Amino acid sequence: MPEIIIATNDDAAIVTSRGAVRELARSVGFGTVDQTKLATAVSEIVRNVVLYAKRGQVLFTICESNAGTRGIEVIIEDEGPGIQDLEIVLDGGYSTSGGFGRGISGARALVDEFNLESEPGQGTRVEMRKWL
Amino acid sequence: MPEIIIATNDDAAIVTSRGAVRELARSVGFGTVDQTKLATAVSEIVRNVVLYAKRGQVLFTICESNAGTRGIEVIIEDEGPGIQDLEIVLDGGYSTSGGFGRGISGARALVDEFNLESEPGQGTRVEMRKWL
Amino acid sequence: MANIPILRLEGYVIVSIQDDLSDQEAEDLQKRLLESLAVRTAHGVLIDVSGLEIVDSYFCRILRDTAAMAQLMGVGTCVTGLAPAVAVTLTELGLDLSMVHTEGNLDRGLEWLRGRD
Amino acid sequence: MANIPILRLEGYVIVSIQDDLSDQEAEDLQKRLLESLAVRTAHGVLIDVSGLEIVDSYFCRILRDTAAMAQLMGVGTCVTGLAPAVAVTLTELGLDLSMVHTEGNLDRGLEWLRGRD
Ligand SMILES: Nc1ncnc2c1ncn2[C@@H]1O[C@H](COP(=O)(O)OP(=O)(O)O)[C@@H](O)[C@H]1O
Ligand SMILES: Nc1ncnc2c1ncn2[C@@H]1O[C@H](COP(=O)(O)OP(=O)(O)O)[C@@H](O)[C@H]1O
Repeated sequence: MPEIIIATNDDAAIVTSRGAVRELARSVGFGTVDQTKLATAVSEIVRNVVLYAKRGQVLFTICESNAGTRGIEVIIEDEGPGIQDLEIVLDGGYSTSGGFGRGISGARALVDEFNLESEPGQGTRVEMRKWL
Repeated sequence: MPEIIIATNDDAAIVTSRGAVRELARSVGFGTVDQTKLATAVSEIVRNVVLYAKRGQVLFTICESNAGTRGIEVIIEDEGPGIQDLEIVLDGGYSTSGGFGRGISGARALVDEFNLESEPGQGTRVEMRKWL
Repeated sequence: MANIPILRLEGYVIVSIQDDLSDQEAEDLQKRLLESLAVRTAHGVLIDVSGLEIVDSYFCRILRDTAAMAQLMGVGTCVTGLAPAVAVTLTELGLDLSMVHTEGNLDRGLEWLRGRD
Repeated sequence: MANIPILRLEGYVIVSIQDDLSDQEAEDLQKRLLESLAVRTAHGVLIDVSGLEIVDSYFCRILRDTAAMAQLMGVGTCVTGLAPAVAVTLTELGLDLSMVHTEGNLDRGLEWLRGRD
């Protein structure tokens, strides 16, 4: 069961989401640098939802690895237009909005596990995990 | 017919009221000093409503004197406990809340016409006018 | 939205108020300002009110109290940029800010604080 | 509530960001900052971000663009107080702030700006 669920429909949801996950990371025991990394990754992916899919949601869960390490799982999903060129987007530097094209590739670099599923016309789902 | 009616039930209403009357005064042609004086007088009297009567309302009207001068009329009224010692309060320096006791006497000095009616147990009504 | 930022420059604490504050917001600011003095010693406090169009008896009291409390903590306060219309109004209101040092703008305020050290 | 104050000190424009801003708020601040440069000439811009815990690609771009636009208006920009965690994160994000001059705190930033005049 997720600790926190946030509807991501606007600008303000980006601020709320990154603030919430930062707090959660702090409470789980993450240091400042990892708190910042996770919160920044969330900021990038939630902004994509607001920008490209208009609405979606983000779920934060405290999780435990098989080895017993604690961590935070983030699931961000929308039912927007989906991503056409997944490979290119994952490589980074590609943007359809005049952005840096660093959102997805950057978020991927900031967490320990990153999973992106997207079906054109169906939506996008990003799963990220960071371990203590 | 008043230009503006504001319910004065909290802190925020003090800010809204003084901002609104300032704008109205500017639009009517009052200079900066008179805008500030009128807005400050309103701030004092509206704070009294919030502080001592909890709720009330303020009405701003653009008016014209018999001589044809334009001005602003402010009516601030509540159905709170009323004021016991009207004379003393009008003289200034008297406060039941540890304030400066300058709210009413000060507001009176800042406008051209000032009228205070108060009935213990019934409420308080302040009428102020400032002419161009 | 955002709290009013409390800046540190040359060991001075600087606050610039550029929007009309509610009583609660003014009180919160006062609290944060005094807390910031407790956390790290400062050589002085500078409160710039050049953006303020209205200072009523409540806010005037906040300014006076803040200066008085800072003084108890050994720190001088300078209020800068009081608008002429505000100064006139305070006088007619019968309010006295003379116990708080005032200067025309931030630069002058900082100069005054530097001169006291 | 309040807009973020834009201070003037020694002819420099100083902004201190101490709370997480939404994209819209960041854009508004950028706009007001650049407008303030147009209204009255300034010798430099100082943006203090020591209170910021997160700088993502959007805000990083705002910082870069602001510095670039100020430069076009003939005014240099210094960003101060970037938290270590933020600096590490920006690097891993693949974002480059090297075109903006950075200093550790407001005092150092002001010194740097003074040195350029
Ligand atoms: N949730 C999403 N729904 C649809 N398209 C998306 C979504 N997220 C990203 N994209 C597409 O992938 C591209 C790259 O995204 P990203 O790496 O975050 O860079 P940027 O947001 O700077 O463009 C975007 O320009 C957009 O076309
Ligand atoms: N609307 C009101 N209803 C009831 N009592 C009031 C009202 N306004 C003022 N008073 C009384 O009059 C006193 C003086 O008011 P004022 O001159 O504004 O000074 P202060 O608010 O600083 O006490 C108050 O302390 C309060 O007892």
